[in-house]
Amino acid sequence: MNWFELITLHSPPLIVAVPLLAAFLTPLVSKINDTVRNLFVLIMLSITGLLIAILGYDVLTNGIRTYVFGGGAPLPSGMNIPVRIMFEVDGMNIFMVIITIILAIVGIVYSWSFMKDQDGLDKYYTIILLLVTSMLGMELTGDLFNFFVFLEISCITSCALIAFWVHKGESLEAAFKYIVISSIGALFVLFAIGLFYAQYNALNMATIANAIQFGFLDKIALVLLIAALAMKAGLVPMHMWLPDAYGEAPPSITFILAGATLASLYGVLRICFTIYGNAFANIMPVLSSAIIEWFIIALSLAAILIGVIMALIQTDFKRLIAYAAVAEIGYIFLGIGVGLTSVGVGYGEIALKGGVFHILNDALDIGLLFLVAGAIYYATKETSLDKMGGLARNMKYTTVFFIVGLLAVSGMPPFNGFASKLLIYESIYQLNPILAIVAILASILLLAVFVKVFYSVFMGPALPKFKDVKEVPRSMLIAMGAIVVIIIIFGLFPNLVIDNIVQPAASALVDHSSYILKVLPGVT
Amino acid sequence: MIYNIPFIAVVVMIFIGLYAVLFKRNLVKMVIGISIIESGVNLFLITLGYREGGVVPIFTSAPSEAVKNAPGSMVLPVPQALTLTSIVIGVAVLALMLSLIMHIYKHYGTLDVRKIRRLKE
Amino acid sequence: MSLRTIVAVVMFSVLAMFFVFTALMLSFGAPMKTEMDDYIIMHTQNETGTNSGVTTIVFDYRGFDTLGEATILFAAVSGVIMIFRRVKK
Amino acid sequence: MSQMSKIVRTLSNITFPFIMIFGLYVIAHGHLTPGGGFQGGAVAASGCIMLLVAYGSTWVFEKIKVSRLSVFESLGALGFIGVAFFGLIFGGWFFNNFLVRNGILFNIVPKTGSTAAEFNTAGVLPLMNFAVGIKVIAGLFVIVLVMAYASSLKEWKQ
Repeated sequence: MNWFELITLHSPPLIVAVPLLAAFLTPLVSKINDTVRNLFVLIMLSITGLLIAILGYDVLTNGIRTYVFGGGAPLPSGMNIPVRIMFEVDGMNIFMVIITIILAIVGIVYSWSFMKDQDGLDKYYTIILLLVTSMLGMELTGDLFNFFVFLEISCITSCALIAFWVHKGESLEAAFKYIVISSIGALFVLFAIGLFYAQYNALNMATIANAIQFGFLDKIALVLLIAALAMKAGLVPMHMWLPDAYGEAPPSITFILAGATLASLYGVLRICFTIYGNAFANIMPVLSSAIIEWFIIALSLAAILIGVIMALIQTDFKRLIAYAAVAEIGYIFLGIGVGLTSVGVGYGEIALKGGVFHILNDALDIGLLFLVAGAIYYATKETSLDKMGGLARNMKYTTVFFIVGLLAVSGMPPFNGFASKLLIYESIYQLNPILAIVAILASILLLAVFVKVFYSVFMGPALPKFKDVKEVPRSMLIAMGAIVVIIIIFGLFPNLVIDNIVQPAASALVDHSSYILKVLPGVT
Repeated sequence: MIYNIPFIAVVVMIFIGLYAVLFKRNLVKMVIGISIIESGVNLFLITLGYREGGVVPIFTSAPSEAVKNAPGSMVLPVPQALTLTSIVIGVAVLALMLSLIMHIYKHYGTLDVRKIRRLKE
Repeated sequence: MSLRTIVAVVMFSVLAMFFVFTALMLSFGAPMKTEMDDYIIMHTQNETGTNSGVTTIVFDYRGFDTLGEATILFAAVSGVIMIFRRVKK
Repeated sequence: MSQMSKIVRTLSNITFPFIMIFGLYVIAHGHLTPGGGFQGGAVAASGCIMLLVAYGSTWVFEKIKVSRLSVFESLGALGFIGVAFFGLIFGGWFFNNFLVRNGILFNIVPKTGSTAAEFNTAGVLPLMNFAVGIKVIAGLFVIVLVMAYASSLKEWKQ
C-alpha cells in the first residue's frame, strides 16, 4: 500500500480531525502573534482542502467509500448491525464538502482585513474552525447520533459567532433567538433518533434505511426530523431567525453561516432520499407520498414569494440579502420537491439536478452579496440603504463584484444562477406551467430588488460624507474576486460542473440501495 | 398502561418545557423550559434502554446471577452513553444561553421578551 | 389573543398529540430489539479489556461522539470567554 | 462577589481536598466503575466552584489567570485527539484502541465474567478519561469563573 492509497483510506476522518486539531491548537498558536495565527488557520484549512480533493477524486472514480472508527470491518462477525461509528461518503457528501471548504477558505481570507481591528480574535478563529469542523462532520457522517452531535456543535458555534459584536444589543438578541430555536430543533432530532433506536436498535443511517417499516413511530420521527432540520435550513414558516441572524452577524461570519444552513439542508436531503428512500419508493401508498411532495412544493413557493416580497421592503442592506437568501432556499426546495414527485422520470431527474446545483450557486451568489455588503460596511460603517449613495466612484472593484452577484443571484444568463434555475424552470414547467411562471416572475422581482439596491448604493450623486471612502484592503478584494471567478467559470461552463460533481451527487441521492449495500452487503 | 408511566413522565416534562418556551415572557424562564425539555429527552433515552430486572452493565464484582444470564440480565448500555453525551451538550448550551442573557440584561435592563424586541420582523 | 398566541397554541397541541401517541406505543422494560447492545455487553471484556459497558461505548465503540462532545464543551468555553471579553468601543 | 463568612471558608477548606480526591477517583476508575472523565471532572469542578463561592470571584480571579485555565482546557482536548491520532499511527485506524493486549500500559484483558477491579486494563480508555477529566475541570471552572467575575464588575451593576 503506497502513501497515496494510505491517505485516501484515512482521508474521511482526517478531513474532520485536521480542522479540529487546528481549533484546539489555535489558542496556543495565537500566543505567538497574529500573522502566524492567520497563516496557521489558512494552512490547516488548505490541508483539509487537499484531503477533500483526494477523497473526492477517489469517490467519484471508485464509488462509495466507508471508514469505520476504531478499525475492523463495518459489521462485526455474525451481526447485521454496525456497532462502531462509520463515515460513509458518496457523491452527495463530496459535493457538500466541496462547498463548505470553499466557503471556509474564502471566509478566512476575507476575515484577515475585515476583522483586523477587532479584539478577541483568537477565540474568533478558534470558533470558526470549530464551525467548519461541525459542517464537515455533518456532511460526512453515516451515523445519526454523530450527526446530532455535529448539529449541536454547529448550533453553539454559530450562536457564539452571531453574538460576536457584543456591544450591539441586536446581535445578542439574534443570537439568543437562534440558539433557542436551534437547540429545541436539535432536541427534536434527538427524540427522533431515540425513536429509531427503540425500533431498530441501530444508529447507523444505512441500517435504519434498510430496516425501516414506515410505521406510526417512523412517521412521527419523519415529521420531527424534517421540522427541526428545515427550521435550521430556514424554510419558510420557520425562517424568522434567518434574517435576524444573517443581518446582525459580522458579514464574514454570515458567509460561513450560509454553509451551516446548507449543511442542515443536506440533512433534510439525506433523510428524505436515503433513510426514508426505501419507504417512499416501496411501502408508502402513492397518495400520501404525493401529499408530502406537494407540501414541499407549496412551502418552497411560499418561501420564494415571501422572501422576494419581504426583500422589496427592507431598508437594511444585510437584511435584504438575507431575505433574498430565504427565496433562494425556496428555489432549492422547489427543485427537490419536483424531484421527489417523480423519482427516475425524466423531468424529475432534471429538477433534482437543478436543485442540487442550486445549492452550490446559492452559497456562492448570496455569499458574494454578503461579502460586498461587508465591504461597504467596512468602508462606510453604514448598513442602511437610505444613507448610502454614489459609492461607485470610490469603490470600483466592489461595484463590479456587486453587479456580478446581482446578475448571478437573479438568474441572468452568463452566470451560474442561470444554469441551475433554467434546469428548475424547465422541469417544473412540465409538472405544472403555472408554478414555473410564478418562479420566473419571482426571479425577475429579485432582479428588480437588487437593481434598486444598486442604484441607491452605488449610483446617484456623491455624498459629501463619503468623500474620502477608499477601496477595501487587498485580502477582501482577493476573497471576493475568487468567488467572482468561480461564478463566471461555472456560468460559462455549467456542463463541466454538472457532469463532474452535480450529476454524481444527484444520482447518489436517488440511488439509496447502493448506499445501503455498501454497509450491509447481501441485503436486497 | 401502568408500566408506561416513565414514558408518560417524559411527555409531561416535554409539555411543561414547551409551555414555558412558548408562553412565558421571561428569558430565564424560557431557558428553564429548554432545560426541562432536555431532561425529558434524556429521560426518554434512558427509559428506552431499561430491561426489566436488569443490573448495570458493569462487570466489576457483578452479581454472579446477572453474569450467568448476560446479556439478558443487564440494561442496555448504548442509551446511557448517548444520554451522557446529551447531558454535556446541555451544559454547554445552557452556559452559552445564560451568558447571552446576562449581556441582554446589561443592554436592555430587562428580561421581558416584549420589551427587548428591537429587531423588526 | 394575538396571532402569535394562536399559532403557539396550535403548534403546542399538535406536538402534544404526537408525543402522547408515542408514549402509548412504546413499552417500558421490554426493548423491541437488543442486538447491538447484547453484542456490546458480551464483547466489552475481551475486545476492549474494559469492565464497564458504558465506558466502552463512550470511549471506544463511539469514541468519535465523545470527541464531538469534548469539542462542544471547548466551543462553549471559547464562546463564553469571547462573549465576556472587554470590548474596545 | 465578595467573600463569605469565616465559617464557610473554613468548612470549604476542609471539604475541598475530599471532593477533589473523590473526583479524581471517579476519573481514574472510569473503566471499572460507574463514572469516567466527564462525571469525575464535574465533581472536581464543583469542588473548585465551591471555593469560588466561598472566597468570592474577585479574589479567585486575581489568583488564577483565565488564560492559563483555558490553556489547560486546550491541552486536555489536545490529549484526547492526540490519543485518537496515536491510534491512527500505531493501530492503523483512527480511534483504534492500540494499547489493549499488546501495549506497554493498561494492556491486561480481564477474564470474561465478574472480576475484581484490575486497574491496569482497558487500553487507551484511562488515558482518554484523564484527558477529558482535565478538560472538564478546567472548562466548567472557567465558565463559572468568567460569568461570576463579570457579574461582580461595576459596569454590570445598574
